[in-house]
Amino acid sequence: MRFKTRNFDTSSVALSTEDLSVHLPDTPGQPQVLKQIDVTIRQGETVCLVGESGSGKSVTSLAIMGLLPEALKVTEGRINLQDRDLLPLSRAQMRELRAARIAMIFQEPMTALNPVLRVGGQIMEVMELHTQLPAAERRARAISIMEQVHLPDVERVFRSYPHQLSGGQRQRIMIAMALVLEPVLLIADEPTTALDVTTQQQILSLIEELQANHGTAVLFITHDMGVVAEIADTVYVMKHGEIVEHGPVEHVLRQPQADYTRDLLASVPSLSPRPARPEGDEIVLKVEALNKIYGGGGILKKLPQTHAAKEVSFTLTRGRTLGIVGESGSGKSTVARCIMRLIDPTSGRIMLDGQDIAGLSRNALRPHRKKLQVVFQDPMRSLNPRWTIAESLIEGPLNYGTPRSEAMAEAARMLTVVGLPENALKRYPHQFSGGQRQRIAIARAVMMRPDVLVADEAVSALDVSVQAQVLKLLEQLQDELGIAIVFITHDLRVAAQICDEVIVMQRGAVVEHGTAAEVLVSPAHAYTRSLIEAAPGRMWDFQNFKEMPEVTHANPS
Amino acid sequence: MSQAPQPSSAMQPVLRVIGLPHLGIGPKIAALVLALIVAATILAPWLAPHDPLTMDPLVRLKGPMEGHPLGTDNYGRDILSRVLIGGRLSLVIGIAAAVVSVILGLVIGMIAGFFHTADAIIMRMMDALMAIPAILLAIALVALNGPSVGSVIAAITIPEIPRVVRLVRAVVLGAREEPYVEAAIALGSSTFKILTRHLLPNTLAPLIVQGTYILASAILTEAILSFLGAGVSTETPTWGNIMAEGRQFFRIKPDLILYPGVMLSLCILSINLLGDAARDMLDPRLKKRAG
Amino acid sequence: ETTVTAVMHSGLRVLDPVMTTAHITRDHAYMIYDVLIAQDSEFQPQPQMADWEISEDQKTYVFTLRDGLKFHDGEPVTAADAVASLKRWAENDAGGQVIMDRTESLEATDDKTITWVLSEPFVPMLDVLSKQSALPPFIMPARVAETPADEPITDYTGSGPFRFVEEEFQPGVSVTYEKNPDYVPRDEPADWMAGGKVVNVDKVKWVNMADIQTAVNALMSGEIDYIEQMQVDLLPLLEGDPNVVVEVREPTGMQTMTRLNFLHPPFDDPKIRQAALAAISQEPVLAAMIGNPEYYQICGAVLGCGTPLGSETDADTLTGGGGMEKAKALLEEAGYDGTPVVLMAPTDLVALATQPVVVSQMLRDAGFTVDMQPMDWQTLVTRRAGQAAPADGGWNMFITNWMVPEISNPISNPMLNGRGNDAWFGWPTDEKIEQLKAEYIAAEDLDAQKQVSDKIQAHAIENVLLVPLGQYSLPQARRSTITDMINSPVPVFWNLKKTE
Amino acid sequence: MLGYILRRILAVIPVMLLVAVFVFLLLRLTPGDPAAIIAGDMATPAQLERIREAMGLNQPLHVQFFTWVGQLLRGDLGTSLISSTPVAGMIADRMGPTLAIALLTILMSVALAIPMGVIAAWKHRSGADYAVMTFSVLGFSVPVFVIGYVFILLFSLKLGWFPVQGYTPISEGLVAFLKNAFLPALTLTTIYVALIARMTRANMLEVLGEDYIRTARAKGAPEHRVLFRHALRNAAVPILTVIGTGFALLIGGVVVTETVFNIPGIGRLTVDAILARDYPVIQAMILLTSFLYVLVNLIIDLSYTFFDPRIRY
Ligand SMILES: Nc1ncnc2c1ncn2[C@@H]1O[C@H](COP(=O)(O)OP(=O)(O)OP(=O)(O)O)[C@@H](O)[C@H]1O
Ligand SMILES: Nc1ncnc2c1ncn2[C@@H]1O[C@H](COP(=O)(O)OP(=O)(O)OP(=O)(O)O)[C@@H](O)[C@H]1O
Ligand SMILES: [Mg+2]
Ligand SMILES: [Mg+2]
Repeated sequence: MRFKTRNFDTSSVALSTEDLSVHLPDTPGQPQVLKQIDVTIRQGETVCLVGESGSGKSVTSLAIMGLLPEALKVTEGRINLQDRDLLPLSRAQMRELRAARIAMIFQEPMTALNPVLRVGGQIMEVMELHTQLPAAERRARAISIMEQVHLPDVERVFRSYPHQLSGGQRQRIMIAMALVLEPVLLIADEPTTALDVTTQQQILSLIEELQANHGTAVLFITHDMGVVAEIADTVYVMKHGEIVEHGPVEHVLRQPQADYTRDLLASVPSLSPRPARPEGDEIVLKVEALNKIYGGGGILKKLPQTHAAKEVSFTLTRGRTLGIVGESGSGKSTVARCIMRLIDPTSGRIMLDGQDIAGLSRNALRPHRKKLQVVFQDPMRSLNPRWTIAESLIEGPLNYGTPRSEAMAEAARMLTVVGLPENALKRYPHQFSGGQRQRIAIARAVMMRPDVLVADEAVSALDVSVQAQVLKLLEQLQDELGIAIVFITHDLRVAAQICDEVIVMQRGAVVEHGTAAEVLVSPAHAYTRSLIEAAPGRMWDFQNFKEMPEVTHANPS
Repeated sequence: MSQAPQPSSAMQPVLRVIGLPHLGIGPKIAALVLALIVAATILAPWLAPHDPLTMDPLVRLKGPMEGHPLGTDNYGRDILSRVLIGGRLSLVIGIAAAVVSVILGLVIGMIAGFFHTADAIIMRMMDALMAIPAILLAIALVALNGPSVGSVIAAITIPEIPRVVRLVRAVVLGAREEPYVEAAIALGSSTFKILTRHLLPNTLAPLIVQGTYILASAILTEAILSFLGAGVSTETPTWGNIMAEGRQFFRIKPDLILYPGVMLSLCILSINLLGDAARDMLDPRLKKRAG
Repeated sequence: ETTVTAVMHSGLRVLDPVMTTAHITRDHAYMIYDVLIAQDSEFQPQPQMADWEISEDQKTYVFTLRDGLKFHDGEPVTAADAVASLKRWAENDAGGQVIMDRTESLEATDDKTITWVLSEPFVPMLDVLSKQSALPPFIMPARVAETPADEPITDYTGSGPFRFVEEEFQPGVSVTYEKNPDYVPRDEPADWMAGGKVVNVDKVKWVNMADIQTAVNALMSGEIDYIEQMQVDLLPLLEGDPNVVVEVREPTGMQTMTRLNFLHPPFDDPKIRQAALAAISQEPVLAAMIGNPEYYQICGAVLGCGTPLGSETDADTLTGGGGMEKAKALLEEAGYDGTPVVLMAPTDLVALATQPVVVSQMLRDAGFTVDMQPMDWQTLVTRRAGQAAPADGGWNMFITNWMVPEISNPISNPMLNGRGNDAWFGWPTDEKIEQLKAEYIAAEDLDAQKQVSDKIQAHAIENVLLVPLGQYSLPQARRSTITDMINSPVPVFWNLKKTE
Repeated sequence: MLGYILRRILAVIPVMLLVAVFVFLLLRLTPGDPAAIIAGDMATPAQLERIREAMGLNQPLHVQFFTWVGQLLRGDLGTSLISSTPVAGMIADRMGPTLAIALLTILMSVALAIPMGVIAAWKHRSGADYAVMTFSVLGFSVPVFVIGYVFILLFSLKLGWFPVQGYTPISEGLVAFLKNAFLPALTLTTIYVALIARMTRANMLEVLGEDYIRTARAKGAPEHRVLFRHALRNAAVPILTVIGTGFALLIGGVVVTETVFNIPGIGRLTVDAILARDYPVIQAMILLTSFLYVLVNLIIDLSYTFFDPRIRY
């Protein structure tokens, strides 16, 4: 494994924070969210900020942008952008800087894009605000940056609205928006979390390229240690609002000082697939020749149709996990939503415990719902913002007759299982970090003790330690209850750890199908091979702080 | 967590409003004003110095004088007594019209917004309903049932319903695509529960606005109806018909409109302030923003 | 070009003066049609289109058209036109029917001569033909007069001093008349409906304003020239304005009165009817309705005060502040059991909105149970035509207003019809009144008529054929640029001048 | 989408049929007798009967209904019972003023109310917010006629800027039209501003908490752009709904304003026709307004998809 070893001591400082502290002034006890954070990022440097979910990574980045939610206040410290303190700046002065000098990519692509504006327009808007470029030029640059972030079918996407794009596509729009003006500092808050590995790799090299050309400083927030290993010059590790350790990447990965860092690294899942569990004979879910075509519309001229799932078939037996991997926009979520019957499949059969639910009506479906649960990609929106966590958690059990008090007790237990404090029950979704919300969503699904759990990128937003806990939790539940899981992910490490079987999707079709070992170790399809090759940090054995002793999967030749 | 018995979560929003924990000074004054007005109208028979019907046409349109603190109207009836008593029926009609049209509109609107299949039929029926003038409806209803408060409320309410329906439907159309609604479907929540617990709160903000608007306009429409012979008897004082009767004397004795008008405006203003406060309280995100 | 813009008491909708008794249609007809003979300010018939001669036996009337009469389409007015018009009119007019009952022949003996032969003398003949309300006999071209009397005419050609501008007619909104340049006025000075109708303006435009305050504002700002009926309460607004003149045009004014239903309890009992009459005092009714006493008149005369026949016999309680004690006693005596009195109150007509409120209060004070039911005038009109019991959608009582000239003689006054089901709404069966009316017709001169009228008054009050509630006159208001207006009961636009 | 529009336009037919039957029945259920209004107070029962006969009001209901529908199918709206003029012409005459004033009102209301509502939401719970709220509440709790009278007193009689009453069609010049139409439109505007501003505020408050607002700020968008370009469009659907239903209400005619300003519009025509039981006019009026409502509602529904692409038909 080759780490970056560039030295930046001579480069000028792009951004530094000194003693940055953030409080919640209106909350009883005025809890401190950030405690004296000192971070320095030099021109051309990539700083990775890692740490458990809720440790304050996003708050740090928002503080730099001057976009903290009203509830949060910077109580002390300085934020220097090229030696200019940002905190005393007026709103208008800050506005000038944003996007032009410091740009940010947000964590949740679904909610971060304006749902009623075309994405092309949203990209062009940045140029409109900060440059005098003529419209045609703006458009050309938008198209070009969209191509650079490897969006397919750029002309169509340019004209699309966010809801017409897959999660990964949306995130690429966000990235395009942030990069288009070539800022001094780019803050990326988990920008590749929603992306498949190939795209991730492209984006990472894109950022690197930009960095090389323009000396952009990058503050990269992630929990993906593979990514850290690939891109970081310097790593900062955060916990409970504090920096517990920082140093050059190799140093941190080889000789972690803080216990916390060691734990964190030890939780990184291995790329070598675990042995598949025996295949039972009780088929809980069988999908046959599933097709989904999104289509048409348009006031005057018919928009092109998208064949998002093509003849997808698979079977799943009790207690096993099926992974679906594939690049962004390959139709993974579409398959998941069809199985859940949140959308109506265009054709095909979905046999749940022997019964075809593909054509059932809303009401006829209700009894089957309990057996079939889902965790969505987008944690913010899948929780009702007006409901307390408790209400969200007990909704399902109450629906199927569990007494309220029992459900509440179970909810409290479940929260500890997913690693949240019990007092979280009374709070509202907006008061949690992205990862915390996702754990709540998982807890909610598992509360139902389903036969089949569809997890659509359910752990993508989690930091590795929590991810490990959650994966363990799922496994444990699977053992105890025999839940079968359809696990959609683009993280091959996660797939390797959790899946018995894997199917690989590309442009709506299944291109490869086999046990995890077959698919990940000896991939048959070129596309699968390219996926594996793109997995970041695959040469590093994080748990043991050293290079991989041997390659456990076939070297693509 | 305390061991005290928890109120059921359905009650919590209600308790939060009643408990008035975060209310600023505005909503508190509003609550006080509203309480005073309601109390005054309830106690009107005891507070009013005169029978609101007793007249002396020879002492008409007089300014404040002994025995008539606010003067007399065009029949020589005591304005103060009429305004006090007038609040009763006005508030009953206003509140009933607002509540009935909001509730019916809400139910129909949610069904139309949520079920694609029902939408077209319901909305076309609403289009038709919207076209029937309240006056015609009122005259017909009065003819069928005789003049009664019920007929008036029905005549005012029926044309309002389609407007509420449209509003609710518009909100539901947007909200039903939210992933949390899909999550609720996956959790096996009945359609009823999804509508009432997930989608209903989204409609609250616009409904408070529309509801108070209906309340105010019902009180005014009642007067128009009674002057077209299709409302409650003009003998029974209401703020609406006091103002409508006072209309012809606007230039020479504006008090007839002023007093009931002020009462009505205060009522509506208070209800709006309280409605906003209640709504902010029901939306945790806003509570935060407001601090 | 001078245009007079006038706000009349209501919007013009019906254009056929034979079909309706609505005053606005009559006013319209006086603009565009002419009449054979017309009433002057002494209530005397005078020649207008025609002179007349009466035979010795008082049975043959010969009318001779004067020269120069022309319809708006240029055709001369002939006796045949007049005959056709009179015949159509007589089908709908009560007075006309009475004459027709006694007519042997009515025909055009030549182009200019109309000969009307009666089977017996009929003294009020010329009074009926010259009356100015409610259905005067207007002369139309024969082709128009051929329209059946119950179908509306669609051709508005007349021979009057103004022409109807059909393109500018918006029913209920506005109507425009232009001067008829071919009209040849008589030489006599104008006197009420009689005399020379000299037109001194080019155009007259009537606009309808439902809100009297709008009209007042428009008059003050000079956007209109004339308001036919002012609301008395609003007069103070105009008082200080030197450009506006307020005046009472018609001294006789209107009568407001209430009618009881003779068919159903409690008013099928004459004692209870009398109790109701005794309970009512006119002054509060008029005060609430009009306000300023200058514009109302307490008047107990069934045939109106200020008319040749009006008499106030036996109306002391009405005019003297009511007889509450008497009313209570009468109720007691009649054993009134609290049967509710259904009083229909039309709320959409300003002129009728206040009286029921005051009257019901007085009846309640006397011990009546009153169920005052508000409704629109149309509902009232429909309901009052039904003879059902009050509990089944019928009624006991309602209030309406009349122009005094319309009710000033016993034949034309609808209240004084005692022929049961054929009588006016309320349906009294009253042979005595019929007998008295026959006496009146037979009376040979005014004195004799007056004597009979006195008896009619006493009887009408005793049997409570109506309860007169008093008389009032709504003043008119005009810009001071409008001069020489004729103060006739019918607002007319000839003779007046508009200065700049 | 085109199919949807077509279906919606076709849906006019059953809606109108429904309205036609309903109104017809409703009218015949209400007491009233056009003959009586034509003949006046002195008419005798026999005379009324003859007029009713001549007008065909004595025919059985279904015969009357089918005669009317037959006429309609031939494109004939009938003749007013009262004034014997063709209904189509009457309505055409009266539609102009109502439409023109309705449009002007909505234009002025939207121009005023949207900024007011946006500012109130932006400065949530500030003085500006309360000011907008108070103004709005006064706007809809003060009777329209009071507002109208006050404007006339002030702008016409005191300042002499506008005539006190009347209507001039646009065809006689925009200035002349505006002179007459401005005050009535302003009067109605106070009501609609109130409603629209409040609705805008309520919905903007929801939207301003969303993540994409933060994104917009992160782009360095100035506040007005954040508010009007990013937030307002997301709040648009319910606002459009009140604007649309408000407009629908206005083209039904607003009797009080038409009365106070003496405007020969649809509102008075309808009320007059109802009070006179002029059946052909009422029937035609309601059919026409229901047709317009269906049209306006269609436009509102289509505009949803324009403002919120997630809504599809
Ligand atoms: N608006 C808010 N109100 C109150 N507390 C908040 C708010 N936003 C964040 N917090 C709290 O601040 C802490 C830090 O949150 P932050 O979003 O920075 O976490 P994070 O490190 O980005 O986590 P993740 O990896 O899950 O995104 C958390 O404990 C969270 O609950
Ligand atoms: N509502 C929709 N209307 C039209 N096209 C859609 C819609 N939803 C998704 N698509 C298209 O369908 C394709 C598959 O989308 P899907 O969300 O299933 O991808 P995915 O595999 O889940 O991607 P990711 O990993 O990025 O979430 C994409 O090309 C997307 O643009
Ligand atoms: Mg975060
Ligand atoms: Mg997806």
